[in-house]
Amino acid sequence: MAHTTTSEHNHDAHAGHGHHEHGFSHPMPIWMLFAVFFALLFLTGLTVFQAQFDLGNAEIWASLTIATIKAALVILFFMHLLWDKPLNAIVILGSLIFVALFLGFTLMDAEGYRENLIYNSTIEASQPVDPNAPAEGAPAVAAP
Amino acid sequence: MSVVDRPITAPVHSEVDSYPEHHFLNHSKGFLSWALTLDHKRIGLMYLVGVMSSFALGGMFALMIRIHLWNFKDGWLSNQTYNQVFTLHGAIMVFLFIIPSVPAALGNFLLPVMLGTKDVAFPRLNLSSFYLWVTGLVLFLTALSVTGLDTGWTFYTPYSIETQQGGAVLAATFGVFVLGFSSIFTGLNFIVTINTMRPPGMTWFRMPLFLWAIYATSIIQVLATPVLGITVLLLSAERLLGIGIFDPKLNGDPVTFQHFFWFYSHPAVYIMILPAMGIISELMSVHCHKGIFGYRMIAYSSIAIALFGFLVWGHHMFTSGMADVTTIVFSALTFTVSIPSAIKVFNWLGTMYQGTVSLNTPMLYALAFIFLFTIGGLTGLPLGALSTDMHFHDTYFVVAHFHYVMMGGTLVAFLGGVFHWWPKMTGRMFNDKLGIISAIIVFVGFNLTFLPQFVLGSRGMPRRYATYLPEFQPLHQLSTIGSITLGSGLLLALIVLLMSLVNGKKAPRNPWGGATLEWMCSSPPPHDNFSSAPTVGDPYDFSNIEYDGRVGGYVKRT
Amino acid sequence: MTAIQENLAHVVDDHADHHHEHPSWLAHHFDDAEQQYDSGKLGMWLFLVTEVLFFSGMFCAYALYRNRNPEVFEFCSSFLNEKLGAINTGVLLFSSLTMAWAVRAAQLRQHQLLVGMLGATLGCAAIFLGVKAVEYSHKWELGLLPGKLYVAQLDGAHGPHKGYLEFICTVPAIITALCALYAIYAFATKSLFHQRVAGPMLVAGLCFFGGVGLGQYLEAQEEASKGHGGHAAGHEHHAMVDGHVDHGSHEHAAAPESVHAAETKTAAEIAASSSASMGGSPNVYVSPIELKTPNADVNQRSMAGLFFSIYYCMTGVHAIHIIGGMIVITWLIVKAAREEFHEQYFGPVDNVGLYWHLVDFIWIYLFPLLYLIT
Amino acid sequence: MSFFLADKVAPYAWFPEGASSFAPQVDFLFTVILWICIVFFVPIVIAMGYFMWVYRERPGYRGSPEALHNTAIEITWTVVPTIVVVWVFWEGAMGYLDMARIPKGTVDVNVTAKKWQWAFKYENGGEHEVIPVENSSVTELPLLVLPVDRDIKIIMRSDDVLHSFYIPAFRAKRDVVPGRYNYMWFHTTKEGLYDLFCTEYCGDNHSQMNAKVKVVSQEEYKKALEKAIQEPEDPLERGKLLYKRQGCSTCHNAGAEGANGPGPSYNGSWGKPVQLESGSEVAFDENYVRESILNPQAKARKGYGKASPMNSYAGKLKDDQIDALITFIKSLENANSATKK
Repeated sequence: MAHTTTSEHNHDAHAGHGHHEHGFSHPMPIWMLFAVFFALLFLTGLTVFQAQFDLGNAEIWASLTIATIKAALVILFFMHLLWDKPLNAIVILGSLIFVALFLGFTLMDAEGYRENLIYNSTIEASQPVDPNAPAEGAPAVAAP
Repeated sequence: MSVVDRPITAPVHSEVDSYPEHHFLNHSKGFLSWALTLDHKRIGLMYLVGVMSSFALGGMFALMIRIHLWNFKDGWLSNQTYNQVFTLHGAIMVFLFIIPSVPAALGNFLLPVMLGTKDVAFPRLNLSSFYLWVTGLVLFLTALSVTGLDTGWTFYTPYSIETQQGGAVLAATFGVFVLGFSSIFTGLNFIVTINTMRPPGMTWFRMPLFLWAIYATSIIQVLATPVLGITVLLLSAERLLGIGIFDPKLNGDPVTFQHFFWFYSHPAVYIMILPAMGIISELMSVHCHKGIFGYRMIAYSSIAIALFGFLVWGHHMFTSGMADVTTIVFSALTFTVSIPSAIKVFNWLGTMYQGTVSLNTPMLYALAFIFLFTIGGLTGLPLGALSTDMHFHDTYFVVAHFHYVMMGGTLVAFLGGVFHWWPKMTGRMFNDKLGIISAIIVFVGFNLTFLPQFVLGSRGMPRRYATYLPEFQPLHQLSTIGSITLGSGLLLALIVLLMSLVNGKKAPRNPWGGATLEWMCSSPPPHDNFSSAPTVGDPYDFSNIEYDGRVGGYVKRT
Repeated sequence: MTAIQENLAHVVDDHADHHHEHPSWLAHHFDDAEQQYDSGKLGMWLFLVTEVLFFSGMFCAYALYRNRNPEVFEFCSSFLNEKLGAINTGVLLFSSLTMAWAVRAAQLRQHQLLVGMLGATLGCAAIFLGVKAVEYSHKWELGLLPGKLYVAQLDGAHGPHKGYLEFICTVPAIITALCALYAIYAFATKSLFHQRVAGPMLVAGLCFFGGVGLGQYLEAQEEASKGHGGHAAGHEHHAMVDGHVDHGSHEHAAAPESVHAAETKTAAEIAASSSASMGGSPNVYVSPIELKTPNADVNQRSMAGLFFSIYYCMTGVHAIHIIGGMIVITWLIVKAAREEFHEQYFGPVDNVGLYWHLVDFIWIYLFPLLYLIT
Repeated sequence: MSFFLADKVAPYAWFPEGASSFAPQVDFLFTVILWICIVFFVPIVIAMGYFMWVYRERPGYRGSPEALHNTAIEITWTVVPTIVVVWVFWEGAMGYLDMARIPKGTVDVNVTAKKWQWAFKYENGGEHEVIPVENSSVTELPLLVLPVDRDIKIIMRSDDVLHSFYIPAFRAKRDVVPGRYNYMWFHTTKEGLYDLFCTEYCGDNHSQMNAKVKVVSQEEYKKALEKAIQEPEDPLERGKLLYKRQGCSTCHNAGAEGANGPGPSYNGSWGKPVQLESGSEVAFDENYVRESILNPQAKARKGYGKASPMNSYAGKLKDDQIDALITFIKSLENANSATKK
């Protein structure tokens, strides 16, 4: 965290970076861009292929795993996080912790009271809707 | 610490050595030079005027509530109007006043100066977040004037889906959405500024604690506010299209809305209180002329509060029928957040120990803060404990509790901060005696207003009631009297500040004896803050700072 | 996004008492190019954090309701054309490639290539939206609308609505026409700058309609192959178009359905049972029957409607992000056409790139979660 | 120490009288917490006042800047509060588990909340009665009768928005959430008449959505149950009773009673033509009333089409009950319609 940017910092200090002719820029080799792109295409194909089989509960985890691999490729290479400052990696990965907290607690709770739910299943069956009716308010019901 | 020769009253001085000829206020003239300014100080001042006006508006609604509740029935407002008034009081106070108050107004003005930079990292983003705030204000005023918003500031579904005040709900939710982005951009700006723009010598642990607090606040703003954004967006879609995600009639789950809402709105409580704590840390050390006690503990506890603050939102939902496991986990986590807050209070007391306490207006507000915030914090204990919360939930006990924290905490600290930095911001000294009187009236009025509400709540008086049982009437009347006292104290404080602009003495560079960087530049500061790069030292080293009668303020002995 | 704009603030303030020369692309309050670049980049990452949390709300709603009513999600997912989804995924991935390449071009001062790569990204975005327009309009025609607007097959008398696609295409058509006029102007004046800007914009406008054509072709193919083959999605459409479903006599409606359903997978069976249980004279209010299990009745507003609410929210907000991305990419093209970027100053390209990859990132999750439920 | 003090302080100084088995637990914990608060708060304030005074800025005094850090004391004031709050959490959670775990063999009561009316249904299908109240913003409230010394289970659902079921004397509260059942229980310990509040904001008349709870001996409870299923023979009386029991009075004004709520008044309506939302006119007669009860939106009266929606009573009322209501409304033929504001 203790990263300081200072004015005395000149570009020669970056000589060890490997691309000193570009200062702080880090151009990606073209072959790498294409390699990542084709890997992503392959994984897309894989996930479509995988979806043809009924894996039951495992299905969601399989597709999420593939999606996560794809996402990791995009983040690490296309977004060049691999060469970025560690702080930026901490920032984005840290946010995922908070997403996990949010989803985790909310879903944990929703599961907990699931058995108390009342499903309104037949409401439409008895109340035909006018498809042209504009979308506003609850169905108007008046007192006699 | 050499204040031997100093008079106890506010500094009296005829000549001011450092009053600058050119400063940010007269740097350029005309309406557009303010409206299109990229200068963080001007943006901060515009925010200050804005949030104070919103506070006045919200405060008027508060007085309307209290006057209505003088009688247990047949108050001067109809039930419907009463509901709209308390909704607007809450919504305006939370979204337009407290959340932007310290970070956007004082933070904007002070952060770059305290840090020793020319400006925040993204000045245009800064200006645009101010205009987002203005847009939010306009939307709220629309909600207020077109129809009346009557959902409570929490917009709980399905009431907010069903209420007849649909236009108001849409305007207000969109306003909240816009204000959310204003808040996010401010936070983002501050994080980047602190991370990348610290000048040489300004290490993390040389930062004033106010900046630590702002940094912690900004983390919450960036992480939590987007969830509010999507929540109100989904609520608008619910109203416009009937998407049903929160609507039980369409098998949506209204309790989910509460999870979404509080995932933001609980951390938002820390958006409100953390910067206030930062102000108090500054005020305590400057006005005790002594380094802050336990600097690192205070800094770490700010970050700890920011992070723990994300784990406890469920305590707003203890009675909603959450699953038992979730309830108990949230209760346990809720208590974790009390520890860092307690540490801060003890550290502030430690700062006073063996200090040299100047009892001036900002300091009195700071002391009032400690008193009120301690009550607010301690009364959180029976609300965090599950079995007692079953009794107190949604009663006046909760109302009193969060007013002690939000108003006794944030507002009082905000006022202390405004008084403290007023000379820096405007270049004028205010009348300290009148300021002290205002602090005392505010303190008395505040306690008179909200102490009776603890008793009301524990005796079972539910909140958001337009009429109530006759047996509660005496306590309600006491509270109403208190609120009028409180209101007049606040009015006096405003008058003191405004009077200083008219006939206040010109302020010295360092009227209180602070050691942080903002006191090193002139009052008011020049356009780009520092004419030469400031030397960064320990922000709480007062050993070289002495009072100089000739300049009417403190100077650094070299 | 705005963070980036800050980054290239050409702030020329009247108080120019700097110790060293500030180039025009370096904002006055930054010490050097790297500080400016780092600030902009950190700002962008923080903005992406807010985006992630913003979307997390919708993912949370998705997880919650999918967990609660998995069969609804299975049933409804069959209405989504996974071929279109897969093609759109490919298009977005390709646009990510061109965007990443654009960053490289900016760093290497390859100005012409940079304009080309940004143009390609813009074009891909337009194709994506074109395909999306076909998907949306097709669903609206079927009455597959969010929440309480959901009318698919609930009411047999309700015939198919047409013309949504034309409606959606109006605005892109106008924009494309304006781009064409601009292009004519650019080539008439022989201004290299204007040609560099107008070219990609016109191509992008045309790409949108390319996307629409592609979408329609694939959608028609899907119908042809499944329309009479008993697939749930195809069948729904079939029933709607022919208007066979009569709400007065639900058994009549249910019978042909179950014939089809028998040949297909679970989703269709659920659909059949749903129609079968839809009953009661429409004029008499029947008080809600409380069901402990939601399984009985899937094709109705409070069940399928919820899926489509989530579908439209997620893809809609994503599409808004695409449109926002297109606007900033256009702005980048203008700057690139002026040859403003170099190895000291490529922050805007880099940061828009980060944003664009995030949009891709979100879609990588949306595609399997919405289209590929079995 | 705290245990000792908890017994000594006036037990219910802060609280309404406790009448359920939860009350002692909650009151005990609160009293202890109160003392913890005092133990923390008073020294803080004393220290603050003391420092303010002895270290005040004055001529000839100079503070000492040394005390900036003290590891031992900082650890102490971190650890001690931690231990305290862990204990408070534990007590609170145990008490909560007691409230959450519903025992077997309870007396069940079905509670339905709607804007702005509580409806109680006893195990035998009987419904609550309504009692007049004085010195209040309402004239009458529904009465829930419960037996003393029994475990009571409350089964709650809401017809419209969130409500919350709160009896201060029982220290018991639970939100009533539409779309799901929520449950709560308590053990009654003391006979008496107690207040019941709605504590989740639910709209205009939220503050009047109250009820009374009467805890009676078991014999009296049996009698009350029997009475609850009885309806008077006389159709007019029966209609009048149903008017209150079914919640019509929340929205419709009748005679001098009922709310000037969102629904049109019954006074003086009978026999007169009714302007409909659709623009046509129908007579206000038996057929119209019956249809409006069973299918309220079919012939919405002009000006009330978008007002608070009324739910259908189909399946909730028997035929002869509807007849009784018709008789009642008919009896208001000549009532003064000016009572409606």
